[in-house]
Amino acid sequence: MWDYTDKVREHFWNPRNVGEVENPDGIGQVGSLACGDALRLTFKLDENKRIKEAKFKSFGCASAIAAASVLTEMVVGLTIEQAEKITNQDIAAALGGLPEQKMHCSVLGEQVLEKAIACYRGRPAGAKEEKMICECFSVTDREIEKAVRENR
Amino acid sequence: MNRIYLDNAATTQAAPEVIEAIQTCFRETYGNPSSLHSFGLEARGVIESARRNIAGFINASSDELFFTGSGTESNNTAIKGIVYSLRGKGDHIVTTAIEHHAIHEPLHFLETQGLKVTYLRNDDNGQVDPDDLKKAITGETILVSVMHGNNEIGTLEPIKELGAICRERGVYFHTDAIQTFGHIPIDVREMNIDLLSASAHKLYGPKGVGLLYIRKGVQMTPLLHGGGQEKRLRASTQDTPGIAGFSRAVELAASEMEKEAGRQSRLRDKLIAALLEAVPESTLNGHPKLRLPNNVNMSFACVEGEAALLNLDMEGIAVATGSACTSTSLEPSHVLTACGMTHELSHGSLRLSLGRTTTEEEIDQVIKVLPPIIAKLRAMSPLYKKQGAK
Amino acid sequence: MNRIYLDNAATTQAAPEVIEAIQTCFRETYGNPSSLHSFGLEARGVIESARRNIAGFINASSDELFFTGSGTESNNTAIKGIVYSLRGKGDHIVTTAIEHHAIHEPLHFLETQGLKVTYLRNDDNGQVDPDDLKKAITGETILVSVMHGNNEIGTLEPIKELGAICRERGVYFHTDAIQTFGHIPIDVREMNIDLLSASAHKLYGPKGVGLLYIRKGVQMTPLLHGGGQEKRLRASTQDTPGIAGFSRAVELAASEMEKEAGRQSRLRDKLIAALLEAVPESTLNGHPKLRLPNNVNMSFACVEGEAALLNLDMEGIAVATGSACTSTSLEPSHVLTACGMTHELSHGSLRLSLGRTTTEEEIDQVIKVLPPIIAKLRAMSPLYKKQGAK
Ligand SMILES: Cc1ncc(COP(=O)(O)O)c(C=O)c1O
Ligand SMILES: Cc1ncc(COP(=O)(O)O)c(C=O)c1O
Ligand code: FES
Ligand code: FES
Repeated sequence: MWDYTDKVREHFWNPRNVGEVENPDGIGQVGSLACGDALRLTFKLDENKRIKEAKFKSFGCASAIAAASVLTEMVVGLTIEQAEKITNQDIAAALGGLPEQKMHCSVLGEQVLEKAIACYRGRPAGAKEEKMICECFSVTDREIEKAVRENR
Repeated sequence: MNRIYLDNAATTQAAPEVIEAIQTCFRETYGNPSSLHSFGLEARGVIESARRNIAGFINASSDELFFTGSGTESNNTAIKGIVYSLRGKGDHIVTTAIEHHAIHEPLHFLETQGLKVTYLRNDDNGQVDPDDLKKAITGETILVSVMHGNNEIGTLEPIKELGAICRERGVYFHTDAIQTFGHIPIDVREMNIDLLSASAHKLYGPKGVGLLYIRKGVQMTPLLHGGGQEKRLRASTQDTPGIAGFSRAVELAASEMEKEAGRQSRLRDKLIAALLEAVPESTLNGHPKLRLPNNVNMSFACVEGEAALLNLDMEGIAVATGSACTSTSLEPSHVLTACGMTHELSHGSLRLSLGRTTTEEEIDQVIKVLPPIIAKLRAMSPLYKKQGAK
Repeated sequence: MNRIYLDNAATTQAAPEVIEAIQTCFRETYGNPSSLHSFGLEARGVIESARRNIAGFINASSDELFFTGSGTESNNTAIKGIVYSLRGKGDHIVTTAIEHHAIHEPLHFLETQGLKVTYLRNDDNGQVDPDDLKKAITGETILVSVMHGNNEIGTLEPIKELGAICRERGVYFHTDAIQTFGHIPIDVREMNIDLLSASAHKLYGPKGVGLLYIRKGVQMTPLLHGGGQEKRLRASTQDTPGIAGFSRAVELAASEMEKEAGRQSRLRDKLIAALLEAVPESTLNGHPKLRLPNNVNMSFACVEGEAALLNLDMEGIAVATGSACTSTSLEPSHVLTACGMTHELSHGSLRLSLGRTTTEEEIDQVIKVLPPIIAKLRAMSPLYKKQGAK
């Protein structure tokens, strides 16, 4: 099993920026094939095209919650180009490290950010994308079930 | 903060009487039980009286009882011991989909060596169908292993009936009784059991002491080879203090079991009813009636188990979960999956297992604390909002 | 009567500090170390700090240390684990003629499955010749196992040199250090050891707790399959109190070992000299110098060991004849036989093994009591009379 750093605990117990940004400029949602969890990120830019606000929702373990929480803090004030450079290693480092078995939870963070940025670049965000995002997750969900079946 | 321990299925706190017995033995009976001198004689006396006591508890005779170093070792010894000794006669074992890893893993190991294993399907409540067992047994079958009570969902299996089928077909029958031993009655003769595993730390005894009941006449290859202890079936200097503690734990169980099973079942049912009522989209896992007196296992949709567990821990309440995120393999509980549960629901499963010291006040506290935690986590969950909106 | 315990090679009495540590752990740290909640976290803390402490004691790193349920289990795990994992590479093991049953018996079991074993000859003092090892290793050899100190005659083997040979030949080297661990210094790096077994109850720790050191990079198949404990190498709920006790025992050993080895060697040599002097036709078994600090093993011609043992027991003095484990079988010690001893002499062998609490007064008492017992038994012996008449 694993033991968490104080930073992970702190973010898990007092997660920052839980919820959804209103009228987001970017939306991303991912599911983890490894453990079957889901993470959703929404963000909004200010007039200088810097991230003004970011929020998350998570159906995941303590690491996933902490990773998302710290990510929403890390991206604020960054340009899209800067935010894009954030890797899961950066996220884990910001948490003082993650147990090896939980590194993939920080990968969720990196992926969700990628998705949200792609969404921002691809088309203006809106209610439609939100629906599509969910459909997309159910695809992932099916993939998970397939993976589980194959692993039996 | 007064902490509330509701993880007695994982392990129990040794009873004060057990600690006392261990302590006394450490101080006074420290000889090696294999030694010829009086220190050895005294140690042997402690072990043999423990053996008689524990054998009597399950209606075995004392030469059918072997002490081991853990429940896992008992299971490994039973499975590998029968396979190595009967390999000439057949290469097939029947078990169920919801056994503990300490049964599945030795079987997987033996499968790499050519053993064939049939995993019986369990119904959604976790029970196996005796008819399925009848169909699964072939001329090649050398052993059937079905657990008495499941450690995750608490479901009890129809051991006596399964044992009778095996007896009739001339196949050895093993049961992993690690969750039931000391909690509900066991009679190895009446229940047609050939081999049975138990582990002391699940009944307020010490960790690191297990037992294997082997019906007289059953031949098997040892797992630990070495000295002549335990009639050559299990070499190693015996853990006299641990065995003395196990024996004391069994004495306590013998005197309290019936009363405790009643008391804990009542608290269990109260907790289940209250949570089903207070938390929307919650379900009970395992059999509604035929379950361990101390086991509550519930799923809360769209909530991740580890997050719920850690939130409860913050409130001083210790529970377990079958979530994939907490297993080192990142797979959801094979037990919940085998009972037909979706990935999503098994993710949000919590097991609360009561014990001898669990009080009604503690249960009330859980009933108060758990629902808001679930609500808080659902508010964070990207899945729940959607469902709520439906 | 104040009893004198001189069977510390069979087992030791747990030190008061060890009992205290176990007790505290039972009371306070009772969670399952695999559990995620704080009870589990605390138990994990106890185990990992024990692991670091004990690893440091033999210059290993803590991820190379695995807790088991006995010395026998450690030996079985090492031998079977290497054989099952390297069976594709070769089918030959080298060991010595005087290993403990917990090495010989797993090997005999594997021999029935096609393994080939070379048993190196030991000289009359019990030592193996490194040149013999060099000759015995073939392209098929996958493991060499030589004990560090012999449990019967106390002889120490040239582990560092043997290990170097194995390292050079690319063969894994295991040592059964169950008699030496905590008694004389061990440095697994300096001594070229790949695998090492120890057992807590031989160093004033609890029974039922062992350890296996496995050098990083050595791959092996587990013996106990099940849950993910001990990095999947040894499934079973860990015995937290036992491990805490083991750790305390190692702390005590670390601080007292040097002093105690000196003190016990002095008493040992005094006892040997006095008995050789007082009892005609008595001989020392094992190496005169390279021996365990606490081991005295002597043969008294024409005296039967058990009779001598029971006479001493009557006087409150506990000793062994051969090893405790062999006492149930009626064959003479395979160790003494391997060292070239006649049947007759090995029959009359006594092992007196000193411990931390052994006093000079106790040794004086033995020197006073033993010679008349030998004389009395010889007066009864039809063999001795003849010899005496010569
Ligand atoms: C049903 C069952 N089988 C086997 C085991 C393994 O027992 P132990 O951890 O004592 O080796 C457990 C508990 O962990 C269990 O609940
Ligand atoms: C050299 C040696 N190896 C192995 C063992 C077996 O250890 P245990 O009885 O703790 O399993 C012993 C002691 O009995 C021993 O002295
Ligand atoms: S995960 Fe891709 S949109 Fe839902
Ligand atoms: S989200 Fe499943 S392990 Fe972290």
